[in-house]
Amino acid sequence: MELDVQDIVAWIEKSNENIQANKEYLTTLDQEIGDGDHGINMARGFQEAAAKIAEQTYTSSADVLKDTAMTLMSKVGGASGPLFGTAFLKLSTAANGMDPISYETFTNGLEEAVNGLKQRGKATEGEKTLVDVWSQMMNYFKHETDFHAETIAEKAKKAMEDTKDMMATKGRAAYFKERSVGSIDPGSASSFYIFQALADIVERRA
Amino acid sequence: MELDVQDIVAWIEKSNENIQANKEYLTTLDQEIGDGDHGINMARGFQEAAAKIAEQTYTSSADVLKDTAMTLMSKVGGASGPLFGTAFLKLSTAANGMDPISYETFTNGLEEAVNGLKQRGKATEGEKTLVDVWSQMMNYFKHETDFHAETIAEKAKKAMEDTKDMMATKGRAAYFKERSVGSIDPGSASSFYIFQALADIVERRA
Amino acid sequence: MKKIINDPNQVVQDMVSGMAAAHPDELKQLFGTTVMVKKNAPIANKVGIVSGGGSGHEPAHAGYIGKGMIDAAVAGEVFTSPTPDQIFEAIKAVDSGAGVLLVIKNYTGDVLNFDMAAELADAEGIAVDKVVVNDDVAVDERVSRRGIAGTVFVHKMAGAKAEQGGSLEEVKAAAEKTVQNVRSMGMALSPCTVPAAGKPSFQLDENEMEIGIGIHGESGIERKVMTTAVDIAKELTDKVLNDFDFSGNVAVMVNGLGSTPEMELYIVNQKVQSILAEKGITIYKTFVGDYMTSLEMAGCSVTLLKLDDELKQLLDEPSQALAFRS
Amino acid sequence: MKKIINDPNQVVQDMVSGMAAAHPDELKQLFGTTVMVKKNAPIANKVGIVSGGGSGHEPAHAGYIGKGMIDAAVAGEVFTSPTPDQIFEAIKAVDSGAGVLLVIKNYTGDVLNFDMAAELADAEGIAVDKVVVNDDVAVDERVSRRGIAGTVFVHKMAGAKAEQGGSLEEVKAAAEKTVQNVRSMGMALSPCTVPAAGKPSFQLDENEMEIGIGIHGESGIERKVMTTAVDIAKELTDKVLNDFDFSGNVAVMVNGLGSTPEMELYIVNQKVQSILAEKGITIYKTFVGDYMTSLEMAGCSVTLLKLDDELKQLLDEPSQALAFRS
Ligand SMILES: Nc1ncnc2c1ncn2[C@@H]1O[C@H](COP(=O)(O)OP(=O)(O)O)[C@@H](O)[C@H]1O
Ligand SMILES: Nc1ncnc2c1ncn2[C@@H]1O[C@H](COP(=O)(O)OP(=O)(O)O)[C@@H](O)[C@H]1O
Ligand SMILES: [Mg+2]
Ligand SMILES: [Mg+2]
Ligand SMILES: [Mg+2]
Ligand SMILES: [Mg+2]
Repeated sequence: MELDVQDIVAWIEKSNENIQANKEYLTTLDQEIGDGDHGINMARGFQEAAAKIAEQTYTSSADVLKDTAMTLMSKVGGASGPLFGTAFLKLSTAANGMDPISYETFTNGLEEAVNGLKQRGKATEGEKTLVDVWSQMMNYFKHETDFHAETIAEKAKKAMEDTKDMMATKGRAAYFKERSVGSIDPGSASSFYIFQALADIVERRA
Repeated sequence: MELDVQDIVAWIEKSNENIQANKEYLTTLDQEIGDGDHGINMARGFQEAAAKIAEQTYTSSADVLKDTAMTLMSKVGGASGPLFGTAFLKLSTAANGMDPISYETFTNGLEEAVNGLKQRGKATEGEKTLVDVWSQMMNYFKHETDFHAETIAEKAKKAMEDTKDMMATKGRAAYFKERSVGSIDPGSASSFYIFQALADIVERRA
Repeated sequence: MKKIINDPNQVVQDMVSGMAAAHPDELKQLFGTTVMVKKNAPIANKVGIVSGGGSGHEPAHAGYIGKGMIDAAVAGEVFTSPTPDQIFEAIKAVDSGAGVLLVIKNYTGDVLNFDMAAELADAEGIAVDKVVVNDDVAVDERVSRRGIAGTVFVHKMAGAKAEQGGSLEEVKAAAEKTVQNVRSMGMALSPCTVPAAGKPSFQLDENEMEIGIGIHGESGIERKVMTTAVDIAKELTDKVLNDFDFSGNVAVMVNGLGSTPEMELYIVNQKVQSILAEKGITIYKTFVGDYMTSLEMAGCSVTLLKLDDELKQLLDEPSQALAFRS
Repeated sequence: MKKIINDPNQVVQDMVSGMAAAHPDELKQLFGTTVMVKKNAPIANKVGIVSGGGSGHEPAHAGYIGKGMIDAAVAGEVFTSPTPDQIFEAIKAVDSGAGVLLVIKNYTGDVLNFDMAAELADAEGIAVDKVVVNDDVAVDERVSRRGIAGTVFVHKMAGAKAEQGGSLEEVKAAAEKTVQNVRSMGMALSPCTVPAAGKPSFQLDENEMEIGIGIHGESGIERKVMTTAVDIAKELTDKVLNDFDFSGNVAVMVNGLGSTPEMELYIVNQKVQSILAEKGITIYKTFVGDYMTSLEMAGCSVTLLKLDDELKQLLDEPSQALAFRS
């Protein structure tokens, strides 16, 4: 299966829907082990990204992903703005001139995204950050050969839930030390909604 | 009946006891139609006055009353400090060289006190201030010929309660206008406790 | 009641010593009193200015001590006028022979206690005069209006005039002109708790606000349904504008009552400025911050001061007071 | 949630325009941004200083703009680091060719966004450097310590050095020396509410306090039973003293988190000063007030800065920032 420009546009739209629907929940998660702005930040950023994309007609997936990246970068703020911005920028670079996007291209993009996130955030797996979701998804994508809606959503959910038992060593949650154990990482939850949106697009496509 | 120096000392002590016992109530009254410090102010002032008087042996009632006046003046603050200070200062002046204090001397003192209060406070009867209690008490004293414990207490209580239906036109309570109706004036309540203490002394004497 | 204090009955003493310890180059505490005096007072040939009132209005009043503003501040108990003996000590400490002006807020207690202190000073041959600040338009009758945030401008103008070498009469005239030209109106979102009382002075529901609040934790003139910053700014500003003709130049003060974030004060200011602009009133200078507070009360007040050339010039004079630098 | 605001999502925009309206002689807002810049920036031959962070810390950061302090402040959403594009605009607005120093508080978000802005500036050939403030001893590991009230001293020292004509390297060195010598510790009595979130970040009982609080409404390192000002001052000061050798001269800051009455801050200061006196540490200067806040949070922090001759001299230089006059 391949994803065309319309699918990528739909992905961003659906991601926005998921984030908006779970804005309060994300904020609650961030109140537990952060400063309580994550839902607000992500909702503001994705709203703007979706609006920006709705304004235009795209012929290249890379452009959609780049506009998303730049909008997140300039509208989200906080730790998550530059991080999600980086992830989508890397996806965009990988997609450049590759329309429609093959499974392999998408997987390459994911790998670049994970590298970018780790570099920006100076974080690695197991530190209870969104890296945990993106990295597990990359591993999963690498071991498969095609998009499977149901397992994408399942895997992302599991990766998010796995952060619950971790102790944070990066970001604000790290100030809480042991007390950070038992809460889901907010950035991982947003990441889950993004992959859940992807799963939806894949399903619709199938 | 006459009041000697020991009676006057006992009066101040008993006034202090009454004020301390009703400190919170006085503050609550002042929270309704003032700034909520009246009980605190009066308790601080009378505590100091009683302490000052306990330190010394007096041979003149005027001195007891003067020390009370000066202590109230320098320790109470607010509107009530200078007012109660003035009242006791006038009582002291009237008592000067008149030990033991006759009913007539006391009544003269009360009259001077009321004049002093009216002058200082630029207030008259019916403005829902302590003037209402002191003035009614003066009138009552003028129509009697000797101290009567029970009626002193009754009259003072009634004078205090009469302030409930008045609308304040002086002091902080005046800001509340119509809304000041329905609450007892805090300064009148303290004044009642002072006359109630006097009644107790008279009773003990009898 | 949750407060960072030791003994509720010692808060004023503790505050005053903490303040003296913090600013040894600017302030000194008069021994055995809660009077704070400018370090180098009395200043030869300068009229001394004494202000004060209950505590709980910080930075008022000691924060306004400094070159170009006041010389001494008398701190009463929380929300309680200070006593005549303490005020008298302040007067003596700042009198250089040029006389002393008392800046009094129009509360029975303040007026009575300052008046008695003035009588004591008089008896000792010190020239004293006074102005009574009554800027609060929440109260209808001018004679019973409270002194609130406008007092800060009175400190500023009197202080500048005194610094310029004005006589007691001239300093009083500048202060009096300020009193005549300043109006304020306040509102609150929440009450405050006097430490020794231990409980808040009144209760407000989540959707209520008090309009026409003073600065002593008392409830206001009217209870209303909570609304937006724009509506609040409009209500306060209109009330002030309706009371006096402010056409020409004004100084604006958006004052926080204690726990209102500066963010909210600036949001209010945005609307205040646009209302004044619409009316063609020229804003000469704006002050936004906590200038005259009520402990931890949430809320704000809007003050306008109409400026003529003299007041403009006095406003522009430098001030080195801790809470009012210009 | 009870706040004097209009739209919870517009508080930063509203605040910034209210601020620009209040101080037209001192500040200008960069068109279409929430960046506030010194009116006459860039100053020829002077290193520019850009600070910023989430909003809700007022007077930080725009209150520190002024001669002798910083040149621009970037206001993010409430408690949210500002974005690289806005920071980049600030850098461009203050660069006179002498280079720009970024003062960053050590939060992932701030570091990431300022770093990206620095990369953008680099690409345009602007010389930029940075210091990362990490004064909060509540966090054990130095590398992950937050930047809190100590940031104000970093603004002061860097600003004074830049005003003296220091090169970017020298300005950075002064800022870095300040970072190395400053430590803070905070506590809270009550949480605060981010307007867009609508509910408080955590709950505290009437007899509880949070020790080791940051400035973003997050809960602290430890929850304890509420105690006296003396105990609180001791706990905060001891923690700071145990982290670093402050023998010699220090500057002290007792900072309010937003709704703590100045009275309480001075009461805390009283004890802080006596602890330092006992240890033979000399207090060169003391600052008491709301310098780095968390909206309407109640609580305070204690900051100590060890001073050598250079830092003393930089501290003494005049500052005309609205929230820090000296
Ligand atoms: N160093 C880091 N590396 C990767 N991800 C991080 C890092 N720090 C924080 N995050 C992610 O960012 C999320 C928090 O985002 P957000 O609340 O929007 O920003 P902030 O923490 O600045 O308030 C965390 O839940 C975590 O997933
Ligand atoms: N002008 C006045 N004349 C006479 N009594 C007054 C006047 N103003 C106030 N009072 C009395 O003072 C009382 C308030 O005292 P208190 O609460 O101690 O002072 P404050 O009003 O300054 O807080 C009132 O209840 C009233 O009885
Ligand atoms: Mg967050
Ligand atoms: Mg009272
Ligand atoms: Mg009072
Ligand atoms: Mg944040």
